[in-house]
Amino acid sequence: MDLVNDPALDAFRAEIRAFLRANLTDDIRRKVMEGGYLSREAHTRWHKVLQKQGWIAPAWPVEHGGCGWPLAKQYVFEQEFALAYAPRAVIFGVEMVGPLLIEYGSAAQKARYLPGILSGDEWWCQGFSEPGSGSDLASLACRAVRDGDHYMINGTKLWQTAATEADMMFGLFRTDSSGRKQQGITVLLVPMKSKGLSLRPITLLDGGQEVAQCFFDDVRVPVANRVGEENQGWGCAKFLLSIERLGIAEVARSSAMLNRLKGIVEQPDAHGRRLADDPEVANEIAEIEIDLMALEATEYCMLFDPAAGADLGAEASTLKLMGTQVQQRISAATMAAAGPYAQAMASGLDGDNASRIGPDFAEPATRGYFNLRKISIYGGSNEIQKNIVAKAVLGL
Amino acid sequence: MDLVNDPALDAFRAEIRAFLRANLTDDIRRKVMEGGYLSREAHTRWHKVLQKQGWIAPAWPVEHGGCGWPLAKQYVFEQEFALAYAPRAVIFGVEMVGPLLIEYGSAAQKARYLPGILSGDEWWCQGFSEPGSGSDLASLACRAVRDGDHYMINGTKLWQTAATEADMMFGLFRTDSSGRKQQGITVLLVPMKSKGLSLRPITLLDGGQEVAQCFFDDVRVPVANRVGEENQGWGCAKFLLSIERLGIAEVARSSAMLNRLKGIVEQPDAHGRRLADDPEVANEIAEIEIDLMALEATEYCMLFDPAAGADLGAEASTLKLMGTQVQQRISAATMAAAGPYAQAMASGLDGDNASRIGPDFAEPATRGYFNLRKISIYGGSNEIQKNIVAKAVLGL
Amino acid sequence: MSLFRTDDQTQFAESLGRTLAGFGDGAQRRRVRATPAGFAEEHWRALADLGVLGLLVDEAHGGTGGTMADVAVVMDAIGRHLWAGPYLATGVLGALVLAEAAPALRDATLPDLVAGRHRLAFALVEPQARYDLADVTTRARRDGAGWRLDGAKALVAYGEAANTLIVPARTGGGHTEAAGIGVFLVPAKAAGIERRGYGTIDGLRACDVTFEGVKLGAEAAVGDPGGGFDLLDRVVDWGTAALLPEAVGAMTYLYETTLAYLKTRKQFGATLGSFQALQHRMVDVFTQVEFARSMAGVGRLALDAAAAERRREVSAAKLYVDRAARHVAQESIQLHGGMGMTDELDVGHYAKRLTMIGLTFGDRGYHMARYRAARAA
Amino acid sequence: MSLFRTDDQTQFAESLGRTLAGFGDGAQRRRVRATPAGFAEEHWRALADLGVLGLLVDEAHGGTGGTMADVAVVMDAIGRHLWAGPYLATGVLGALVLAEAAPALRDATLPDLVAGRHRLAFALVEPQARYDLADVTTRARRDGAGWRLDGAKALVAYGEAANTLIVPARTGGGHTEAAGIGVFLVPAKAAGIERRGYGTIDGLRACDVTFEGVKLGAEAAVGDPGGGFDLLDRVVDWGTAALLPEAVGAMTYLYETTLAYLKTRKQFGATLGSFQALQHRMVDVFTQVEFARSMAGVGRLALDAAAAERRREVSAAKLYVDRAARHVAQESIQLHGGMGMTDELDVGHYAKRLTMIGLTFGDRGYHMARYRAARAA
Repeated sequence: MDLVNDPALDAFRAEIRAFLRANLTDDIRRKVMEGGYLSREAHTRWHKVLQKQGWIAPAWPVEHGGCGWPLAKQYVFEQEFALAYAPRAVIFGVEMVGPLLIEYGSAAQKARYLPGILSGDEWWCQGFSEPGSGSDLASLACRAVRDGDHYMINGTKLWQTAATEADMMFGLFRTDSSGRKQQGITVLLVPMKSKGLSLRPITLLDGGQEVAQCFFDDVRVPVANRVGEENQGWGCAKFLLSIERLGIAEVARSSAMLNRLKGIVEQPDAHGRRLADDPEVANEIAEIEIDLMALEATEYCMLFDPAAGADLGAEASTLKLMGTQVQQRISAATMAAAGPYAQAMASGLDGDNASRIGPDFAEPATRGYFNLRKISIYGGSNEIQKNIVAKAVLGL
Repeated sequence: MDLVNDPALDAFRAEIRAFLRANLTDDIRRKVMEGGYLSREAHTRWHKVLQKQGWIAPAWPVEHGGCGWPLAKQYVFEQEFALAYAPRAVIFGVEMVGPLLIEYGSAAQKARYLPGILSGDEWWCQGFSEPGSGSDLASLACRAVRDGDHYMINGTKLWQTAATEADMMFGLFRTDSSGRKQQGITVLLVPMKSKGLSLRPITLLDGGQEVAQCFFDDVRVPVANRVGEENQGWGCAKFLLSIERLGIAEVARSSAMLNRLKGIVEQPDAHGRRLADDPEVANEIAEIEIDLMALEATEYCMLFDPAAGADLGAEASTLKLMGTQVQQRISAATMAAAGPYAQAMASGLDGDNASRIGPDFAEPATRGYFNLRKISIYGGSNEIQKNIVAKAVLGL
Repeated sequence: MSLFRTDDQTQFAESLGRTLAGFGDGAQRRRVRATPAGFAEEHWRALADLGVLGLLVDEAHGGTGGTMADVAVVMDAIGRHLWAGPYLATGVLGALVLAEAAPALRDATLPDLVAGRHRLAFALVEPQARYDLADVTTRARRDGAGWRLDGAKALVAYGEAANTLIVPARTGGGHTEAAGIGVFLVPAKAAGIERRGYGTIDGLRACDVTFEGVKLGAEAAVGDPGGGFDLLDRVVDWGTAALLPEAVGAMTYLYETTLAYLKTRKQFGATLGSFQALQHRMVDVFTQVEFARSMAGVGRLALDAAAAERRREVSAAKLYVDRAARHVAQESIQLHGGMGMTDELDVGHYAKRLTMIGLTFGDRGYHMARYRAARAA
Repeated sequence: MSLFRTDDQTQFAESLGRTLAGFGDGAQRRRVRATPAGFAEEHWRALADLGVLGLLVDEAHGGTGGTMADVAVVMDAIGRHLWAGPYLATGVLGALVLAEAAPALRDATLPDLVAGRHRLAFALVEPQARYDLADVTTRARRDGAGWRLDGAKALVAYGEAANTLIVPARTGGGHTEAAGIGVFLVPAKAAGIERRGYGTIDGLRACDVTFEGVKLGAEAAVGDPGGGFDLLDRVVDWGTAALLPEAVGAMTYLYETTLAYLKTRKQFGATLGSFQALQHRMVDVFTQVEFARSMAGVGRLALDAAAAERRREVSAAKLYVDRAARHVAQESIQLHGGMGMTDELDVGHYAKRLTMIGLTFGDRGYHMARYRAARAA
């Protein structure tokens, strides 16, 4: 299936492939393939390679240091990276803070923050969810009170990915409680080293600590760190959520994970038997493959239909719904391929092969299965996505 | 799997089997097996055979002409009848009107109506649903106004099974609209020949006309035909609905249909190939079989757990949910077994073999598939059953 | 070809929609389908006038030299309006086969086909064969310069209304071998042919056909009379790819109709559409329809690919669309409640058609095996 | 045996529940499981004092001569409280195998087992074997009157804490043949045995074991040393049937905990439990748990049946319970939202255990094949 039927892009695709072949190191490639946690060191190393190539921010306009590529080129770029198990650029800076500041930021904010994102020297985390505000994001209560030329923040944020590594947070804070809950929300950029800001790393099911809770105790942030107007932050949030939906189908990543699974089941065992010859295993993989074809085609239609508008509508929520299903299904099939060895968990989270029990893929497969339960919960749970479609698309 | 592990019942089981072998004629057996419509003539013929044997009303007390059997005996009886493709007694009289009158009827009503049910000479239909009151039964609006020693009925009832064949209807009518909708409902017994009562048979998806709409235009019914007190009919309705849930899992009927399917897929074709050797077909049948085992065991537990009360609680709704799934799944697999021939529809609804295209089972299988869509809608849709469980069992 | 409609195709779809809507409401269209022919001659002519029959015919033979993307517009409209008639076997399969037929036959027939004066039917199914294209026992034997045909075919859609039958027949080889199969164009009124017609559950008209010593000229064989399996396989893939937009059209109707019902039908003092459990199920229906729509496009694009890729992707698309169709059909009935069970509502009729598309040109088991085989190839 | 608990069993379950609850809250129990032994000696003794170890041991050897229905009460309680320890291999499989062992060994060991002084582990899995019971490459060779054992086993639960290992080994036949397999009772500290321990994702303790020239007495072989496959098959069925109530217990915990969460957690100004879509999904969870409970009973009852029926019904029960367990585990995490993903909540730990039960003693593919084979037998 070759949907991007544009000879002009073939050369570009070849260029990316050559670049990845030459530059992507095995340690990073393998970590991504196994769904493991990439260290900040490895992330930064990769970032510098991309930066040298000028490929940090495919979607940003050229005048802000991005590639300024049209959508089709971004699509191919993302596809090739995923298929090669290349890491994304550090996600929140390039994909969220950059577009946010380019759209809503002051000239000073752009000048101050965009270079650090492009260089990879400044890491960002998101500050949206709170203990009482998960699905119902607009009910957030973490309070920022204006005090002269500062805001004083008190409260807590929950589920901040990479918070322990981040230098800055872009967060939504409650600046007014008198009106509708969507009103009275403000975007602030908070240095993670701020006095009064403390973190509690949260261990997840797979044993990793990719998220944390952030506590704000009289944290002072200059008014200059406000993005947009006071109490107008909900618009920014919606803008960011709509960005977050782009690529949320994770088609190419899923293709790569499925390729890996096919490699695993095609390995003959000691008796020459292959799991791939089990009709149920073969059918399951075929079904996933077909679901993925449908996902890819639908994503393609939504992105490139000339009859549709420039922005992805709420229909894109269906991409997340189906995308998470596919990813979780691949992870379940990969774990199942490990058979009894799925249970063994000898190595630490960053352990190397030497300490693994059973086939190499088994342990990451099991961790991956449990880790990926998150994707139907985070970023707007699948239930919330259905509510969105029901309301915005179906008019219910 | 032999759950009824009681030697005392073995003799009883043998007796039923012998009786069915001796008395169940092939035409009736085949009709039931294929899910076809039994004519009133055939129904009555079978009823008389059962009546002679004294087996019309297994659950009724002996003093009212029933068998007065304990639950375990009724269970075995129902099981053997289903496995042999024997028809049920005409359903509404024996299973609903009888218990209703025994519980709520006056002595005169019992004397007048029970004999006709036992003899099979008087057929009943149910008058519950209305065009505007399906899932929300208590909102029914068909009005009965007291006028001296009569009620005058105006309005309409919908989805009355066997209404065109019935002599009497037991219905719920609105006698008061001032209070809560559950109040102000009254049970009346309405002769179908009443002046002002007319019928519109409704053709269903499979081409049959098993249901009808009933129009009431100044239909006069004597007050003596009221069961229980005026405005107290909702209690009767709930009593009847709880009866209707017993046996609603249709375990034995499903077992019989599954046996039939297994027979079909094990038939070799012209080249000696058997569908049963297709791993997907074999897996599908195995899965249905296993689901059915679970259904049977769960029904058995709910019926016979000595720690539970005498009445089936709202948990029984789960039997309907899973039971309808199993039946619909068997019907889908049977239709699929017909392959391209599932499409052919040469004969009429009561057509005989001679006019069928393709294998004998194909046409009834397709009709059955579409007809059985009803079982997750009628008698309280599966959505309503889930609401019931959520509220009554889960406390949500 | 692309996944997207051109502006011309969008306009074409609109005029088609108007024409099909003009054939009457659901009940009126059902009455037409229940006639012995199964369709109305004047409707056929109206469609021919719109140019639907010449889409796959080159301009030299009076057609417009279009693509399957144009056919998809027609099939989608047919699905939406639940129209039934001999379009698929005439305008799609017939055009395809005739283009490869003996030149004299081709040149004589195609212009009539385009004009609506010549209909074809596809006599594919044999009683014992299920979906196996290589299971052909109908025999074509050399008979002088021509052929002699003996055998039986079943479930030939609109076979009674056809002027020509497309008939795969065995000229050699064992009876489930791919080698030794030829594709023949058989005049429907030739001596020795008997047709026995009947209706189908989804409102089509079909017939069983027997051939007894039917004499055919040499030109009846399309291409290599012993190596026609690839042609047959390709024709069926085109037919399959054409059924998918029909399914998507029918699903779109069901989605829209069911959504409208949820918005108006009240129970418990509120519209059904206000109940969250039903909202989420309706979102699933919407999602299935949209994904099936893309996947029908994938199946269509695959027709231009090499055989293994074509087989793999057409089968993938059929599997996906069939599953979605089954789901949407079942949910549409269920969400309509009792009304969904009635013959008078259109819902059930669309559901039946969708269910039967799932059993036409291969069911799940068939296409899953074919998909896996093509992937391994 | 019946599907229903006796009053005695209900009381037994209550005192078990109190004892297990006394082992601490989720975090405390996890700390115990993370120790090198994977369980606490004093908890083991507390359970032994309750009589759980002697349920399947006859009275002559100090047991109570109970049935698998009694064991099911224990396993259900273990599942509910997510307790982990060497109970299954000791109190169930060990008791079963020892009852058929050489009389002297049996008589010497069983009383210690009942008293909690002797633990067993089941060294079933071989690295290459997946779930195939006949795929045994560990070799037992005649060595004088006794045996010499060489080979390797993997994923031996609580093998480090065991006094005796139950070891299937090949005495003859090709290496996936059922014939030529013996079941051996091997002193865990015998010379030539090495054990390498590790934790499991579901909080158990396991080890890999290698045997190098391990010398065993004649009494080590249980029954016919070349015809032990049936014993092995039966032992695994007992083990499987015992896992099912553990799964049901864990599912019951998840159901209750998730339901309580839905009743308290608020979003959009209402409890989650007031949203109909979540209500309906919770009804599905409830249904799955109740049906799995019945099906676990079916698996248990089948242990007394003839081999083909036992195999068929134990595999059916495993298939059913595993599917339900997977569903309940996934839904419990999903309905808890972000909290369900955390290590600090018990939910995820129950989910992991349920998921791993699904991969113990055979997964879906294995049991589906076994079910179909047993049905055909």
